[in-house]
Amino acid sequence: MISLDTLLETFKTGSGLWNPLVWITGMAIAFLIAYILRGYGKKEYKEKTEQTKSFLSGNPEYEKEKMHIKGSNLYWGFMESLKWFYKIFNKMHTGNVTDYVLWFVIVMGILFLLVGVI
Amino acid sequence: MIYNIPFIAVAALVLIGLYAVVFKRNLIKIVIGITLIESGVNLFLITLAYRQDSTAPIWHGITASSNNVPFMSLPVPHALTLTSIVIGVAVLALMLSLVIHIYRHYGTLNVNKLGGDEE
Amino acid sequence: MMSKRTIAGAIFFSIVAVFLVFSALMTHSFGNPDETEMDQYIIDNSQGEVGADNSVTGVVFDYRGFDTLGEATVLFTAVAGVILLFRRLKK
Amino acid sequence: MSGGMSKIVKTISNISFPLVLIYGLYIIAHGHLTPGGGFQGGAVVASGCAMILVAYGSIWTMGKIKEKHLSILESLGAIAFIGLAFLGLIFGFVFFKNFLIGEGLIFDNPALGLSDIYTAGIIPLMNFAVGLKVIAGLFAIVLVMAYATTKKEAETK
Amino acid sequence: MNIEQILDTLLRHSPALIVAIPLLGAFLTPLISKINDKVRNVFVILTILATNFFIFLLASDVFAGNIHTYVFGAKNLSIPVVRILFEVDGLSAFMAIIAGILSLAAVIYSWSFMKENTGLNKFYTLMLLMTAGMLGMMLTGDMFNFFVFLEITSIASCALIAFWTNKGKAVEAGFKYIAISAIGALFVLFAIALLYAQYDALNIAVLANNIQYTFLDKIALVILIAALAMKAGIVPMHMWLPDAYGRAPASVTLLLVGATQASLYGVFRVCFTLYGSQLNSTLRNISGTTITLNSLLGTIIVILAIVTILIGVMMALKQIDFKRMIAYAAVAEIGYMFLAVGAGLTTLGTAVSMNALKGGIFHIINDALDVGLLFLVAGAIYYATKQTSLNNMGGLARNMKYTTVFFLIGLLAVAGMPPMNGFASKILIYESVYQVNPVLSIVAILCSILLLAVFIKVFHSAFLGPEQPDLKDVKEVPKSMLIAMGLISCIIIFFGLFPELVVNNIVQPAANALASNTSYISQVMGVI
Repeated sequence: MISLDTLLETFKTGSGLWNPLVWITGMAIAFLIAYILRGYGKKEYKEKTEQTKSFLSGNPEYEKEKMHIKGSNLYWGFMESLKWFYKIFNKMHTGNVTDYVLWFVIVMGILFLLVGVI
Repeated sequence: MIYNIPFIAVAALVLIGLYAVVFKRNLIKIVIGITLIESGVNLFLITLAYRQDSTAPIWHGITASSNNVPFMSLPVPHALTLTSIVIGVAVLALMLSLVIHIYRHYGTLNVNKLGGDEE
Repeated sequence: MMSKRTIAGAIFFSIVAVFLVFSALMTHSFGNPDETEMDQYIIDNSQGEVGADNSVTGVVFDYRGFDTLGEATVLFTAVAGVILLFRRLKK
Repeated sequence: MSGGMSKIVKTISNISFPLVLIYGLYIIAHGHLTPGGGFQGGAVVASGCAMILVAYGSIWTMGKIKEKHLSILESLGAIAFIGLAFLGLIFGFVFFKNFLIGEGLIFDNPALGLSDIYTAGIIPLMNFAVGLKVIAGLFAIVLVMAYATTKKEAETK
Repeated sequence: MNIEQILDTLLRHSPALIVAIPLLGAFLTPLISKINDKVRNVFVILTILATNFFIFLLASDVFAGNIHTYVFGAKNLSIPVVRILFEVDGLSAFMAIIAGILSLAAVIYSWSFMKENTGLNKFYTLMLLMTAGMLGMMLTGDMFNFFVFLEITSIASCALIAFWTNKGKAVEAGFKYIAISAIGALFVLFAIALLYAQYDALNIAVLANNIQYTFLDKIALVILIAALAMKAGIVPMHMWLPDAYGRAPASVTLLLVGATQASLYGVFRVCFTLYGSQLNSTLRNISGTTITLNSLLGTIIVILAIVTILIGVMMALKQIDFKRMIAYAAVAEIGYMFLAVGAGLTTLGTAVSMNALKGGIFHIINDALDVGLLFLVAGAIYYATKQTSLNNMGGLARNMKYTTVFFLIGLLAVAGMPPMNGFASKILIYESVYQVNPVLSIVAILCSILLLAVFIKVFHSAFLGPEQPDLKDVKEVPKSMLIAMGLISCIIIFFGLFPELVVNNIVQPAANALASNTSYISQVMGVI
């Protein structure tokens, strides 16, 4: 079964730099640093003052349920900048069996040309 | 070359079936196309089994030791064809029952009028 | 005016057609295949080994019996599938 | 089709059904000697049952036999088939071994004088198992599909 | 007869029993389910457990280095090979392990997931049949037998995809799947017939021994690769995959992942074993540079893989249906395996190639586990909220704590973040592909980052945020679903913590089996 040195083997970097202990300790240190910085910030933080209220550039604050960003609104800018790409590929994805088979025929033809001619 | 007409018939059957699947819009015609491809492949297997002036591979009333043993065609492609025919029946039954369900839901058999996959 | 889809389909379909017909022409001439080792073995020995006069049945149920099991399974699967699709949805 | 067809069709199918049945069973039983076998004979018998279904209508037939009985029958045939394969594992020490041939159990036994009978060992048994399976399976498919469609028509009427 | 002999006998017969036991269970299920439902579920789970026992028994011996062959109907194989062989080498055993784990998780999961539905007897029958079909595809050594099991898998999975027949889209997805897989399987059979016409053999080892790469072999190779790649969901033939994955019940989707990878296994088997003897043959010289078959095939596969990764990730980013999004992510993940194996094929016989093959094969099991876990989480959310669109979700982390944890594990694993198994295999892929062509590696890394973005989107919009008014009374899912998800996440974390162990003991034999087919052939044909 699994002996101890084989377990230790896995901590050495084999093919691929991969050492779980290094990663886990690194994450722990990062969390520690973040906690310390947070401690610094906490001194200037006063309860029940204007600081705690959220400020929507003067507009009234919505109630909680409305504040949730829906899935389709995420990455809006990304989608907007890649409109041309998505226009092409939405046209490609017609949920249509015959088109699926046509794509199969196209790939088969290209492969025939590549493999058969070369 | 000229003896290969059966193989060319096989290619023609497969291509007709593929044409029906790619260019027809009716679900029933698509199913027919798939069965055409299947019968083309079965015809290919059977034509592979044939040998010039050979009989069916059945030892009726003779044994390997007896004289005038007939020249027999290949038995394995027959078995493969039998298997693939039964498989074709199974696939056909399932496809047709799905077509019935699709007709119940959408009231049409035209591929373009179905729901598609984009919401 | 043909649509873009029709044109692309026609082009690649004809390419596939050309290659399939070529493969049909390149196959061994119809009726006389090359020396068949496996099939000749089955033809010669099926009666003695399997005891079936019908060599095809010998292949189907003995030499390639596992295929037949799979084939029966395919039919079983299809029946189960059809009964599943036409089941009553309410309990 | 829900109400069945005319009296002529019913009578003719009544007459010809036993012949179809016997022919199919003949094909199944002689599978190892003549062209045919479990699948072919089963298909013949199933087509006979389909003839009865067309003649009498699917609702009448469904009243006679339910598809769940047919599926039980079919799984029995499948279990018999795979059970024979497992028996080969037990008696012949190989899965799918034709354990009645060349093992000197019953056939190929010169002492019994049965050595030159071409009984094909377990192949007839497998033929019967597959035949039962194919009869039940194909008839179940046809019955269920026909019943579903006719029920739909009855609802629309 | 002591335990040693019993184990030895079981080991000798295990290749047949691995397929025969699920088949027998499937045939018995209609009779068992007459008793009552609980007995049926227990029976199905016990069947899968017995299958898994034989799988691990066989794998433990195959990974020790010896290939198992099992002849159906004869004590020992004879030349010419007239009977059906099962030939189990490292790759087959590796894939069989994946199928076993997935089927076990799927059956446990569906105990409570499918409780409310009717027709469960047929459902469990088809699950067992699908498992048997996958295992047969992975273990068989006979081309026609491969086709038969391919059909079993496709028919069973088609009927399961259309399980919810009251939804039109599910039925439509089922029809698309059966049409696609029927055409693919028929072309596979056509290619098999082409091979049979020339070499009068159906056994893979025999075919691989005397394959010549004539014109008909070229046709057969193209048809096999195209048809099996379509079944494996390679862009641009991937479009059936989101429909099928998105509409099927979650436990069926888990098995579909395994079926897809069985087709992937078929592609690898054809490229590396069936045509393995001809891979080094020079096709032609173009201005001094010689084009060999492996470089040509490898280039084709790598190009397909890059397109697959890009389009899979980009399409996943814009989906708002949870399961469709995961399905597109699964397409991208399949592209990673294709990328690594194609890179290994272009540089066959070098150290880089071995690393690439190891990465690709290791990624197969990782992808199966990660994507499977995510699909189970999606099914759990559907079970709890009856919603699939991300727009109607929000704040689920409050009521579904365990599910959230499992989703986080799957998220990190799919995106290749340490300390999960996805990282361990992806860094192998990056390193080895970088030495083939740096651009490929860069594209792969960028797409991996986008994949993380995809699931961050899911995490934010489904689990975080304020509690939605209509999701106030959401409960945590029942135990069996949690058990299934926990089983998979335990394996994920174990693979992530001890990757070297897995790579050395499980992946290495599979990579060796891919790298050279001489042992596969000589097992049947005797020493060449």
